[in-house]
Amino acid sequence: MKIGILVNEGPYTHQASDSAYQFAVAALKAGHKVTRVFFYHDGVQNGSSLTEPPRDDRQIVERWGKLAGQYEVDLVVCVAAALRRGIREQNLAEGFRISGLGQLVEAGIQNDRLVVFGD
Amino acid sequence: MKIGILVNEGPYTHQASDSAYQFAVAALKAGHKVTRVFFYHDGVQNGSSLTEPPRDDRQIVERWGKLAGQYEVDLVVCVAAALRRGIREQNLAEGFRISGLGQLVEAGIQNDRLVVFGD
Amino acid sequence: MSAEDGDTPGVIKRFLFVNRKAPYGTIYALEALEVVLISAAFDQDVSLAFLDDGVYQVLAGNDPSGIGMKNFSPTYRALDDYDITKLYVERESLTERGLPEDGFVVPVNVVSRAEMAAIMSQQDVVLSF
Amino acid sequence: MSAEDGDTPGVIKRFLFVNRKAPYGTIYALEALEVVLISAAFDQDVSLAFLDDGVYQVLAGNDPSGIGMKNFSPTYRALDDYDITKLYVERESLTERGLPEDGFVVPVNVVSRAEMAAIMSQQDVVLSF
Amino acid sequence: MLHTVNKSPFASATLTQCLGHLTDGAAVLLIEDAVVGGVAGTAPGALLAECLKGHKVYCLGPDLMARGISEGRLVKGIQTVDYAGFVRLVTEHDAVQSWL
Amino acid sequence: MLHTVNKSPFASATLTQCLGHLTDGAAVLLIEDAVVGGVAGTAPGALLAECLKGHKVYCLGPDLMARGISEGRLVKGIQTVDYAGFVRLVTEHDAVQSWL
Repeated sequence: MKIGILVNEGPYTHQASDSAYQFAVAALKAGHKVTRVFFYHDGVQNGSSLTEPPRDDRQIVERWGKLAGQYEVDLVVCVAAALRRGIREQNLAEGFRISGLGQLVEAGIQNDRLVVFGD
Repeated sequence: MKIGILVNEGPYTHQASDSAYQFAVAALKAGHKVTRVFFYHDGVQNGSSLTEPPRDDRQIVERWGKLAGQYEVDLVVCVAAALRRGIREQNLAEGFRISGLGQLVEAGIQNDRLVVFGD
Repeated sequence: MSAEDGDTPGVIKRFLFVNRKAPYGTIYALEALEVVLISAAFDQDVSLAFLDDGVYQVLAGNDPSGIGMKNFSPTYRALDDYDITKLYVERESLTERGLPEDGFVVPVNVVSRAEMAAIMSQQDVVLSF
Repeated sequence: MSAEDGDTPGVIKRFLFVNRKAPYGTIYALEALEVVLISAAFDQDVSLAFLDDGVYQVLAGNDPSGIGMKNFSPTYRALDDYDITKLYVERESLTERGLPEDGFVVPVNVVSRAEMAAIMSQQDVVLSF
Repeated sequence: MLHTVNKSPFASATLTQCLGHLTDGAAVLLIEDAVVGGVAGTAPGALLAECLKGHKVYCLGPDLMARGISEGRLVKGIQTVDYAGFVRLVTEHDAVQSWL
Repeated sequence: MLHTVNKSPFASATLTQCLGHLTDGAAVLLIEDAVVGGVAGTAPGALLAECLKGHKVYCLGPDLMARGISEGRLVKGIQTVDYAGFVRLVTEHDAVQSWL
């Protein structure tokens, strides 16, 4: 099956990003395609290249990027939400791209399921 | 009176930052001193120099900086919370400084009141 | 239904935008509305549900000038121009909050909780904010 | 009390850290603990309140390895080294959640809601997360 | 002690939890989304009417206006304040506890 | 429809609100902080026991473990799943509604 994911909260603050990641990994391992993860609201902070959590903690931004590279997952950060929250090309982490909300609607149309994680 | 303020949420997403700002302005107008605003949790995003909200919206980051300049309010962003969330010197807005959690405890000790705004 | 043919022009899915949070306390209401407006360009079957504290979003008379924010209520009026007309407000949510069944900023259909549940169950894509 | 002399060495205020949220679902519990540890350096009169879903923070047996997070329960044990020993857990919050009055990761005082309210009322500075 | 509550009592248990912890002289201030709980004829309104028998209850006017609620619809006895009034309440009470 | 709930029902009205909107064939999955509501002998546990008469209720095991709750304490009938089970539930139902 083709699955799209929407992440509405930033990393570390809320578990939404963790749940979405664990769900995505499990879906990929089960042989499904996770075509796109769309980051909206505070979720855009998942794409910040400047995060530096304690070394013994999970590296949320980095692991999204790795997952995307390994399985060709399209990581899209909403441009409008990102501008409000200080995410731009200059601090966008590897593996992410900035685009419009149309990419979220498209993810709803083109996937068999869209799963939302938020607060 | 000397008043300290703690802001636990980021700008735009939650009203906490707006409430804190309106409260601070009212306190200053009433002749009180707002000695320090401490930004913790997602509140550190109030100090991001890269935010660019729609032009007809309030400019939250900028107005904090202006208030600080006008009334000598110490705007402190928690370093540990900031590192987790991608705020560093390189994207820190004018008027803010990054420091440790001790500054929050100190704000509790040195002020007559500490008012917390969060989610 | 498989989405293998999802990008074929002509695929129409039922999209439901679920609004359950009060406006202004958080940005979810405003940013949800931004997605709804974009969705209009995709010729999908779009519905909006307002229940729980989401009913405050479509009340007439909101005035956030005192908290320094912009009133985004007028934007709901633009939905009609985009042929987004299925706006459902839950009666029980209004009653619990002591709100009448009129006085909305745009025309809405007031439906019972059971009807709202039925509407929800018929969707292909449910977006919650 | 005026704080004009706030930075005079020897000023001791009663600080209460109020914990009302479940751990792991949000970061508040962990980041609250980080402030508490720092506060130890300031020789203040520090208390911690655990009520509502905050009681889950001090339960023994939390294991977040399955969600990829680090267990921060052991950090509560460090509080004793810093002479932070006033940890209050509300009995009514435990009861509502079907939890016993033992099985905590550190020694705590289980108090009634009325006692918790009295403790809260005696503070100079209340930090909520 | 001044207790502030900022969450809608229709969505969150916070108001109820706060009201269970008031002691003599404590007052309650509703801000942000919590102001919707002040409306007469609702379940949280009834809780606040009960609370008013022993405590003062305030509501932040600008937040009421933002959500389209006129003062006349509030439970009788709830006093509306502006931000200057919020500051006054903070200075008049010996400490503030925010229920987040 | 698979309904997911992620907030503690002791803090939030979301679980109650979700349960009021289930139709035939709908299932409920508790994740994140919501898992604490699955414990037998509690108010939300009673709501879920009632729900189980007409619907399947699931609970995400890794989230239970994180909060120190053993499966044995759950309301009888609630099934524990891991993330692979979460994915399976998503594929088995025609759509997912997240109650945030």
